[in-house]
Amino acid sequence: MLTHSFKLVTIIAEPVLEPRITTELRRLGATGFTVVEGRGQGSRALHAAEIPGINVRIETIVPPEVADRIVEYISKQYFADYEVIAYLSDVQVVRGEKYRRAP
Amino acid sequence: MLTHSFKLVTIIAEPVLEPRITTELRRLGATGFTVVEGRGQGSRALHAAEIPGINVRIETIVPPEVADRIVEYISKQYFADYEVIAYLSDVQVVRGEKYRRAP
Amino acid sequence: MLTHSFKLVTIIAEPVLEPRITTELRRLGATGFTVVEGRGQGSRALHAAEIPGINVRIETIVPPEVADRIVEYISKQYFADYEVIAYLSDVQVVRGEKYRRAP
Amino acid sequence: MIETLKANLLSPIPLAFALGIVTRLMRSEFSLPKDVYSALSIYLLFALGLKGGVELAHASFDSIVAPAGVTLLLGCITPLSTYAVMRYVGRFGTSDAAGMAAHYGSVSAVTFIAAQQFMQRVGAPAEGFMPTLLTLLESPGIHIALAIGAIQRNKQLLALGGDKNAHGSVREVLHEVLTGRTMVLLVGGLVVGYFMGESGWNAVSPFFESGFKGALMLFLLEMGIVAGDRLGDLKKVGPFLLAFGIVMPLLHGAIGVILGAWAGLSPGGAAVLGTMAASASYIAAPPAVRLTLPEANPTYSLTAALAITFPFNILAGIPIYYSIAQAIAT
Amino acid sequence: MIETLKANLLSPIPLAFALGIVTRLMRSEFSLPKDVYSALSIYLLFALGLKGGVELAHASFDSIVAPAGVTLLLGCITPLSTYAVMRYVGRFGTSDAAGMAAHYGSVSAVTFIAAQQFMQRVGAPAEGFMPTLLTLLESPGIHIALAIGAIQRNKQLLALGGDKNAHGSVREVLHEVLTGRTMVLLVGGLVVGYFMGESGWNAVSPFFESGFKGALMLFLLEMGIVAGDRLGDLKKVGPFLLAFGIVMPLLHGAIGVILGAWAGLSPGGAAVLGTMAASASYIAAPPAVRLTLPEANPTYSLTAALAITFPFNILAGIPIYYSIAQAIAT
Amino acid sequence: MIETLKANLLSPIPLAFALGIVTRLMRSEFSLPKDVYSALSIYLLFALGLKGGVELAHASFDSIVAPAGVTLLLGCITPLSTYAVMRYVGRFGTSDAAGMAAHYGSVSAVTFIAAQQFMQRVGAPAEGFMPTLLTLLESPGIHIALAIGAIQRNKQLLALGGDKNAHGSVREVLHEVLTGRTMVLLVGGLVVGYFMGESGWNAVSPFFESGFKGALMLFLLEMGIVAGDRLGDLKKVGPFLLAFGIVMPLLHGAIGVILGAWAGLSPGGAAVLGTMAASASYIAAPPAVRLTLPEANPTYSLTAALAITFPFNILAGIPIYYSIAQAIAT
Ligand SMILES: Nc1ncnc2c1ncn2[C@@H]1O[C@H](COP(=O)(O)O)[C@@H](O)[C@H]1O
Ligand SMILES: Nc1ncnc2c1ncn2[C@@H]1O[C@H](COP(=O)(O)O)[C@@H](O)[C@H]1O
Ligand SMILES: Nc1ncnc2c1ncn2[C@@H]1O[C@H](COP(=O)(O)O)[C@@H](O)[C@H]1O
Ligand code: NA
Ligand code: NA
Ligand code: NA
Repeated sequence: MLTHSFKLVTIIAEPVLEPRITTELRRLGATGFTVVEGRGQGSRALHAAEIPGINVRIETIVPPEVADRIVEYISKQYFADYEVIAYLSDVQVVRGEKYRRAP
Repeated sequence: MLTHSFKLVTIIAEPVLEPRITTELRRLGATGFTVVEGRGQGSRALHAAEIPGINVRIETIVPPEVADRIVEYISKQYFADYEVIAYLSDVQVVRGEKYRRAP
Repeated sequence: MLTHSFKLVTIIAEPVLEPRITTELRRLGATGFTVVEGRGQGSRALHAAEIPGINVRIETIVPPEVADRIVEYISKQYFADYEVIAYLSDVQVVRGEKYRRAP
Repeated sequence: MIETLKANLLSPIPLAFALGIVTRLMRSEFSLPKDVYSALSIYLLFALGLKGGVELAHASFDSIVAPAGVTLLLGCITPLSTYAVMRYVGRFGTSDAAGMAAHYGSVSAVTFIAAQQFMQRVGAPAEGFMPTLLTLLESPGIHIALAIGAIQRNKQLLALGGDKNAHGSVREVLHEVLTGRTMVLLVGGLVVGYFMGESGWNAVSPFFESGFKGALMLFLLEMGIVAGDRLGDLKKVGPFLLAFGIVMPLLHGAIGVILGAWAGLSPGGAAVLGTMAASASYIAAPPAVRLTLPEANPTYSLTAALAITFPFNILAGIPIYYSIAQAIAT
Repeated sequence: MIETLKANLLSPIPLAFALGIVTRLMRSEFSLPKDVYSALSIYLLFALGLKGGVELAHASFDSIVAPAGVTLLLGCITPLSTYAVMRYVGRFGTSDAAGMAAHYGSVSAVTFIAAQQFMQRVGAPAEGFMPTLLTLLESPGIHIALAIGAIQRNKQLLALGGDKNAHGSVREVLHEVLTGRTMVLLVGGLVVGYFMGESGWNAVSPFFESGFKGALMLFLLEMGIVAGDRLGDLKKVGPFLLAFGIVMPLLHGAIGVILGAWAGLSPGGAAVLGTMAASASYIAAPPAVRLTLPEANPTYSLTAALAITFPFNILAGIPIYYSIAQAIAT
Repeated sequence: MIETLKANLLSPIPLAFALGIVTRLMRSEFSLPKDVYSALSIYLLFALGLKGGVELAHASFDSIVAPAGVTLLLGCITPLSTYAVMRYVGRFGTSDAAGMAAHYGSVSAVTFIAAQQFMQRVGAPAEGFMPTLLTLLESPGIHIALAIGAIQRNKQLLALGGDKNAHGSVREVLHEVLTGRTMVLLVGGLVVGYFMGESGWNAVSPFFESGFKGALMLFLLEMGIVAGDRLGDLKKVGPFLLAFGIVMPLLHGAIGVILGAWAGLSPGGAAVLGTMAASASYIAAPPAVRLTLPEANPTYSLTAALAITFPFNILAGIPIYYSIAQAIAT
């Protein structure tokens, strides 16, 4: 089946940031996102959740240029003060138009 | 370590579809699947779950030709009426035979 | 944005193995991990959880050589007796140093 | 009647429900965790079933036959009237009309419980076998509505040369309704209650009876939040559905009360039966419709059932049906 | 005895359990959410511990010594007899035999609670210090069984030149059993109950005592579902394990009752001790076995413990052990 | 006072809390599932609100004015004194000082409830309108602390030419505090309780009142576990914060008791008000601080609030504040 190449951006973050990040994703050009709850450990374990170690895993499929923008935004905005990681991978989707916002 | 290339198909769907989709995955040639619960937003927000926005994230590792069949099936069967997305990515696994059904 | 290539190792395992595997990940060189709860089916359905079919999905971003070590360890240690699968994929991250342990 | 309405509004259940709605209007993100919501509904349904089963053991077969008959009749009337009104007055498509019929042809267990509590409070408790009637009314409406929908769709599909098995078989979906949470707990509770009798009930009633009203209150807080979540959709559905969501329950409620009284139910019992007929399902019907009639827009049926009819019944409908029942009785 | 059996079957706990099984036989997908199941088990165990602690404060040291002694003895006998029967009668491998021994050498707290409730209902309440005995019986059987398994496996591995530390150290796993939910809540509850005494208990008993039987009923509904889930595995395990799952508890139950009576327990107390011995763990033992003896097939032990022995004890075993206790007493 | 302290330690709440801590010290992984923890806190807060609302209906406006006034005053004093001590005695940075001020300027509802229960037990119940005061004390401290933090940070950022809107607007975050779980359930419960009155309360009190103490006990078991989880951080925070976590509540507690007595509260009421002032928020404050002052290290504030001040108040603080109130009264 004909498929289109997009980027999958995965962001793992403290739960307090979820509303803020998902709102920003839309603004930066994402057409949707999926959030799953998880727990984790990384380099620090600071965060002020009732239960430490709980975090959210947000993923969004976007065109490469939007992926760049998201990663840049996340790094600038959150990497310094929060427990957040973000990574990119390549995915193929069927309905390319679904993940691309009309400019 | 010697690894084999397979496709990871990820399907995000309304919870009512879970039993139907997982049954179909088997029929289409998948040897297993993993389901995680999540929430999300996309282009529409219709679904009739008790709690709107809740969906399931189903992933299955399959040979490329099975991946194609799954994506085709999902698009034909569900894209029109349901909140469903599906995407493919490349993964390497150790035990190739585990993800390939005897024909 | 400048990104670095790393491996994402995803391990899906019976819940009893979670503490053991995450401890081992650190020892093998991972700097962190994220765990999400899920359910699934594969070739066998043995495990002795209170609720069968429940499993954990552990993911860790690591340099390729660490990924190899992890996959090798998991296969040797668990593939024979437990319901466990592991797969690798390619991801790009911003802060390369974050996922590499000082030797 | 104004008196009864006002007294109802100041009682725990409507107040908790209103608090839930207000919570959402204030854009609070608070809600009960999903599993707590499930736990409360499991508790309420099982308690209802058990109690109903214990009381069923005391009821004579004769006293139930006529009420059961009219209940089944209501299970046929309500989906048909809903379908007709949607299709020919509202000019909706077949699927949307059938989808709505499944919701209004079935019943909301929480509305039923609220009605029972109301009758107790005003000193006109309904018959002990009412939970049995509830189980009779749960599924026929869904059966009938989905059958209408399937027939109409197949007609169209065949005309277009389409594949008639593309969607969930009605059979498979009805199995899900009949073995879903509500039916397992209600019917299961009835059977268990019937067999364990008074002595069994006395052992467990401190759990299932004393806590009932408080748990119901907490549940209605959450229902208010859930309904409040859907309030934003009111704009999307247009004036017809707004009116529909109030007129339809009044109509079905009146029919239910009349048939109930005619079948020999006490005023409280007739009012509870009317409430059942007036209520719309938002638990069993939505997934069933989603799987069999996916073209039906769930925003229509869920908004009508959950954001209009449910609040209307809790806040005003129940006292109204009771007034009708009183009027008939005198 | 037939009378007692029948009366038992029509009491809330067995009825709820049966409903859970039937639910699964009807292919319903209903089950209690995982957290609700946890909540109920936490509540039941803590309530049990607290009450036991309060009553322990009244018990004389002398009255407990002999029962505690026989309880520990049972903790040694039951895993050994299970291992022997599995290995030499059933001809299972070392790991499977040791795995089963861990299950049958430990105890099922829910079965214990059901037995206590049964004795209350028939007017022969067990001694107040029984929960203390329960904590004594939880872990020795698991210790012994895992030790047998580890010794046997190491023998084999050493013969093959293998790595003896490949799997979870027995020590680490036993730490998990001793600090797991059951032990924390039971032992913790006993200590807290002991110190807070009657006045503390009076404050919290409306929560921990009044609701107990109802919560237990809901919990057994879920246990029925869990057991029902495993029924499909009955075909996989063969006739030996089917018989094993009934004969073994009868044997252990009888030994337990006899030792209990000999140690001076009342008929109700002896029957509860017998039930403990007869019951098989399906909470603490499975993960412990999974981690230390991964070659053991969990289908065998879980099916026997959960799908055969547990239902057998709830539905028939408890009244049988009580009949034995009565027979001995007279 | 030693007597009161000892009696407190042997009552259900401190015992359950201590059990939770011990559980963690034994490296057990047991804890209540997240949703059960939420369910208990929802239940406790809503019950508190409802009861408070019912009693508010009986209170004269005059009797509340002075206590409400001093409560608001405490809401201003406590964040300022905390900030000053952190900044000028402890030499912490602006953000860390402001973050801590938000925690100690707000209030811990569970500590409040524990204080209320203590006063009941010793026969000096607090005034019925105390829950109203609790809602008054929840947010002003957070407002003030975040404002200090924002002002100080903006000063620094402007000096550096930075972007002053980089972080969550204080406004947005305060909306979250005001519409968060605690406020919805407490304020909502007060309003609902006020309107439903005695008759409504009688219907639901078997659920909300009888179970209260037991549910509180279970909740404190979990709070002990949560606090125990943070014990490891005690080493990270240094001796200053260890002392701070005990001296600060003693100071605020004494001020609260004095102001309460001065405003005409009974000894029990003054002690509860003192406890409120002495307590530190660990529910509402942490996310608010995290979003607006992300540079503040949450380990400092959470360790102080949860691992030092909370246990101190539960185990020793409450009886101490009560002794002060008694001393003033005589
Ligand atoms: N661009 C996207 N990236 C990630 N997940 C998405 C995206 N679009 C949609 N989804 C997920 O797919 C579900 C259905 O999307 P839709 O059909 O667009 O409403 C949403 O609830 C999201 O969980
Ligand atoms: N082909 C597959 N794709 C995705 N997940 C799988 C697949 N096979 C197995 N799994 C997951 O791995 C777990 C263990 O598989 P198994 O060892 O085959 O029983 C299952 O419960 C699934 O969650
Ligand atoms: N190497 C990694 N692989 C996968 N997830 C990670 C990794 N490092 C950190 N994380 C996740 O990101 C969260 C924040 O990490 P950190 O900022 O390093 O504390 C952790 O709680 C983990 O869930
Ligand atoms: Na209806
Ligand atoms: Na045993
Ligand atoms: Na304070």
